[in-house]
Amino acid sequence: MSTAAAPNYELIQQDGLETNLLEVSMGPHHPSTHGVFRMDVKLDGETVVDLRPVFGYLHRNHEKLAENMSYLSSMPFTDRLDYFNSMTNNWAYALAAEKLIEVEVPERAEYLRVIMAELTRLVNHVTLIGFFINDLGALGTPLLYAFREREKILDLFEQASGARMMCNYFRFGGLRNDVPEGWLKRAGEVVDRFPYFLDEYEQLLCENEIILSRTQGVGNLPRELAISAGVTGPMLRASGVAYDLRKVDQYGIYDRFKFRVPYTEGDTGDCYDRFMIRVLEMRESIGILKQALAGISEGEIMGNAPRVFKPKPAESYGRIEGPKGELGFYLIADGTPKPYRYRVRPPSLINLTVLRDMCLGGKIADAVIILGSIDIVLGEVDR
Amino acid sequence: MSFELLIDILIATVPLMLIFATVFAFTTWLERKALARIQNRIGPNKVGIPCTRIGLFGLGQPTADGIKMIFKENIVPTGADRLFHLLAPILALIPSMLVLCFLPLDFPWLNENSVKAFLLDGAVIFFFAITGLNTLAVFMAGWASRNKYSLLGGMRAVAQMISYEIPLVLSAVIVVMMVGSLDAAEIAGEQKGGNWFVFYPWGFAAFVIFFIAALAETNRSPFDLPEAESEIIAGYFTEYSGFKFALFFLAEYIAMFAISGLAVTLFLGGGDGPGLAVLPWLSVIWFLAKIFALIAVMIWLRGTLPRLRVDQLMGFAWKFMLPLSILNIFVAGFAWHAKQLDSQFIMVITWVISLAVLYGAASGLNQLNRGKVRPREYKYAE
Amino acid sequence: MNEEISFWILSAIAVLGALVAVRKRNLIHGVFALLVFFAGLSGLFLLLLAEFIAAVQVLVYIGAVGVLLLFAIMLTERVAGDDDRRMISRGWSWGLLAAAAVFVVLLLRPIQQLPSQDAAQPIKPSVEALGHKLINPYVVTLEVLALLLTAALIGAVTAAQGLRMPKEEDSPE
Amino acid sequence: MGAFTRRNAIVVLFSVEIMLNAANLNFIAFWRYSDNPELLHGPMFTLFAIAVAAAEVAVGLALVIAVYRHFKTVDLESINTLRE
Repeated sequence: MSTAAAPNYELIQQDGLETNLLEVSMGPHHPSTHGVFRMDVKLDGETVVDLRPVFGYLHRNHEKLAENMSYLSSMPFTDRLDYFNSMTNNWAYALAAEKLIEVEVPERAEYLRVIMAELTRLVNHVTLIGFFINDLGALGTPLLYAFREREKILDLFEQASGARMMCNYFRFGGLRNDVPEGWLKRAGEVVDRFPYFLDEYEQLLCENEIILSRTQGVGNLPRELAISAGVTGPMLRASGVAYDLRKVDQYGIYDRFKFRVPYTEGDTGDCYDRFMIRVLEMRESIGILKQALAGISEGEIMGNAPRVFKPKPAESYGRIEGPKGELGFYLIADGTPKPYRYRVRPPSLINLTVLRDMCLGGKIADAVIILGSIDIVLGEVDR
Repeated sequence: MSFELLIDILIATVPLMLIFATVFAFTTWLERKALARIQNRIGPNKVGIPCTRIGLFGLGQPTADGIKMIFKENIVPTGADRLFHLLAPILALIPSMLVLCFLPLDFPWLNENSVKAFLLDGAVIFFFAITGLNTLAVFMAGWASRNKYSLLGGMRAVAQMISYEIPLVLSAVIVVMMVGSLDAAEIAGEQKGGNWFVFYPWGFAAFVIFFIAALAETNRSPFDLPEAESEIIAGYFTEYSGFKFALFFLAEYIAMFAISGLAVTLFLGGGDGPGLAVLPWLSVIWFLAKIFALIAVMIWLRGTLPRLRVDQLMGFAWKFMLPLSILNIFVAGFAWHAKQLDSQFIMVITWVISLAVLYGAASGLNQLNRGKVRPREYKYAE
Repeated sequence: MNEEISFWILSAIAVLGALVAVRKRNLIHGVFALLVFFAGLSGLFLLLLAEFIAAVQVLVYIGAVGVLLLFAIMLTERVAGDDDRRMISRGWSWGLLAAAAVFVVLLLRPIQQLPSQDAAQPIKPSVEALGHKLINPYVVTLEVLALLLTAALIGAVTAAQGLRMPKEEDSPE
Repeated sequence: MGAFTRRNAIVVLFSVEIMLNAANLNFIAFWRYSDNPELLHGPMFTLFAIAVAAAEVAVGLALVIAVYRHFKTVDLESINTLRE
């Protein structure tokens, strides 16, 4: 695999007691592999000496399908990539397509896009933290608390787009429809309420002795390895690189908002960092949401996009800072209404590549929480 | 065997079994309800009286579960050891049931002359001896299932139970030392009138150690590693279904009762409580109420705490609990000698010294074991 | 009468357990049979009113020795047990002979003067008396025993670990 | 009998345990039917025997494991060398 400073664990004959290795196939029907993912683990007692991720159980031929239908038809299919974050998936695809044609996105649509994307980030991080603590063995209590908050945001999505999870809300050049009356006020209420929930969460979880000792020093991802493996998103920031596409690309109207990018100082990059970075990011997202909800004005929500989307031969790559990392869509247009090539850069898959390096030498319980802290969604890994 | 003796034995044991089986069903309901409350849910609320719409707060749920369990298909994996696969749940249930007999429950229907379930001189040591058999049942289940998760769970369980048995026994030794008897009834009798051992510094420390070790012995959260569902599916009973699974479930809850009962006997005064002078049979009620209080704490912990890792679990047992309980024995011995002097002033001094020593040792050991684990600061990039 | 029935049942359990333990090819089954033997014996102790010994028997043999044996088997054999074709060693006839000889020599005298069952004196079993004995006349033995156990513990750990060669390349990181 | 006839070291250990237990049973039985059981000689001796047996099992199993690591077998007849 990578040549960087991967923690290399060779089977050491510890104190002479040599035992047979136990090969366990964790998954695809394992309670905590977050879908149909499989880890072929070799165990020395409880210690992981080898790990092979196996995926593809959820392969749905997404990319090839998209190459055989018109550009807009695959918009609903992007919802199913990372089914927690359909809004950001939509946005990344819309960005890529909008680069193929000349189109102006109206300001109100841009604001709504930011609001939707940041709400999605909240949904994703909240769910992830719930599942993560669940993997630590907390019997669903944090998960259900997280779901309580998530429901409120999903209600907002439903009111805006008609669907809770598969929103299909974005269009090339704008949005499908405007939000209903009073939606912004309700969104404001949800956003105002959210910090209290985060306070509760931080108070209960972030200084819990067991969580600290279970997550600190577990699944270290050194900065060099993270960069060379192409890890992005909160995971990269937890490894000590302050890299955020919202700052780097400033796509949409992110240049108008004031927000900070939390990152870990130093080179630890363990599960606790990945967990905490997400908690801190949620606070920043709330700041963005407040600014966006204050700054939004009335206006059009659909730009001057052509009725028939038939771009000239060109290629484009649209990427956004998804909740899980850099989500990119690469399109090659050949003058027909269908893309010649359609490719997704899924953050889950790229982040998953370092799983083995992080797990080796740890315990089997660590492997589970490391997988949880990577934050994968199998719909996106397998496509 | 004389007929009356047989009747006596039946009178002594059958209600015990029936009470605890009923109470077990109620506890599963209680646990589900309590966990649901903790988790913002409602919990079971549909099953009540059949053929009506009366829900009774889901009190019929345990019965329905039981019926489902009995009629479920019994699946034995290919390659499993059929005999041991069958024997393991039975072996798990027998010791848990058996140790209930050692609890000093004064049932009102048992008068002085009739047989108590078991009146052994060494009830406490028998209790520990027989609880230890659980380990074997767990190992048997893990090994016989021919499943790697089961084997891992079984091995975890054996290591954990053996490690935590030591602080468990050592903290019970303190009470035995203070009373000078292994007889459960005598230990409970010593604490009559609110003189519970948990109100002494050494008793409190021993009670806390005992309770934590009891959690580990009964595989309750946060020590539920042998059945950690997010890591090894369900541990040693991964391959169990239907009635055998129900037996394991029953055994686990009965073990919870038994060990809580012992904790009540040793530290919480047994059946002691207000109103005993008027109504002597209240002691059974008090005893059960105290058991339920301890079980409620167990449920509460299960709803709140995440799980430890294997090495941390072992480290906690050997590096924290064991030294502390040994130190506690010394403290208790010191207190015992001070008590012989029969002086108010010395008693106060003893209290202060014991509290200081125990608190200092606990926090010192905590600092030692904690390592570099603490909350961190994060930076922000503009 | 009761006692006699119990005695025969428990003896049967113990003897069967011992036989199965020695004969069984599958070692794990063997260990559990051995534990059945220990349990039967513990019942016999109870019958003889030596209840503390019965408790210790369960605690030490079933609780500790059994688990220790299981662990040793898990560490040495494959889970299925030994595939040893020829499970009886060559010296079995000598073994039988020796066992018979020891049996005869040791038991010939006592059997002749075995007391009748009525000779059993009514005693009240008491752990307290045992404890006093343990501290008063037998305290030196107790201390020596503690020393022995400590030594055995250290010895066992050392033997199981083997000699640790300090190798440079072995140290992780 | 197993001590003499079986080749598996662990089974031999079983057999030794069985013999020790038989002796314990005799101690208790003879104590029970002796003339003055209050002296508690039988239980005391049994208690010490059990403790010593526990130590013996621990050491024995440690040796079995050590031997197994060295020879890769617990067959006693193939372990017929004191040094290599």
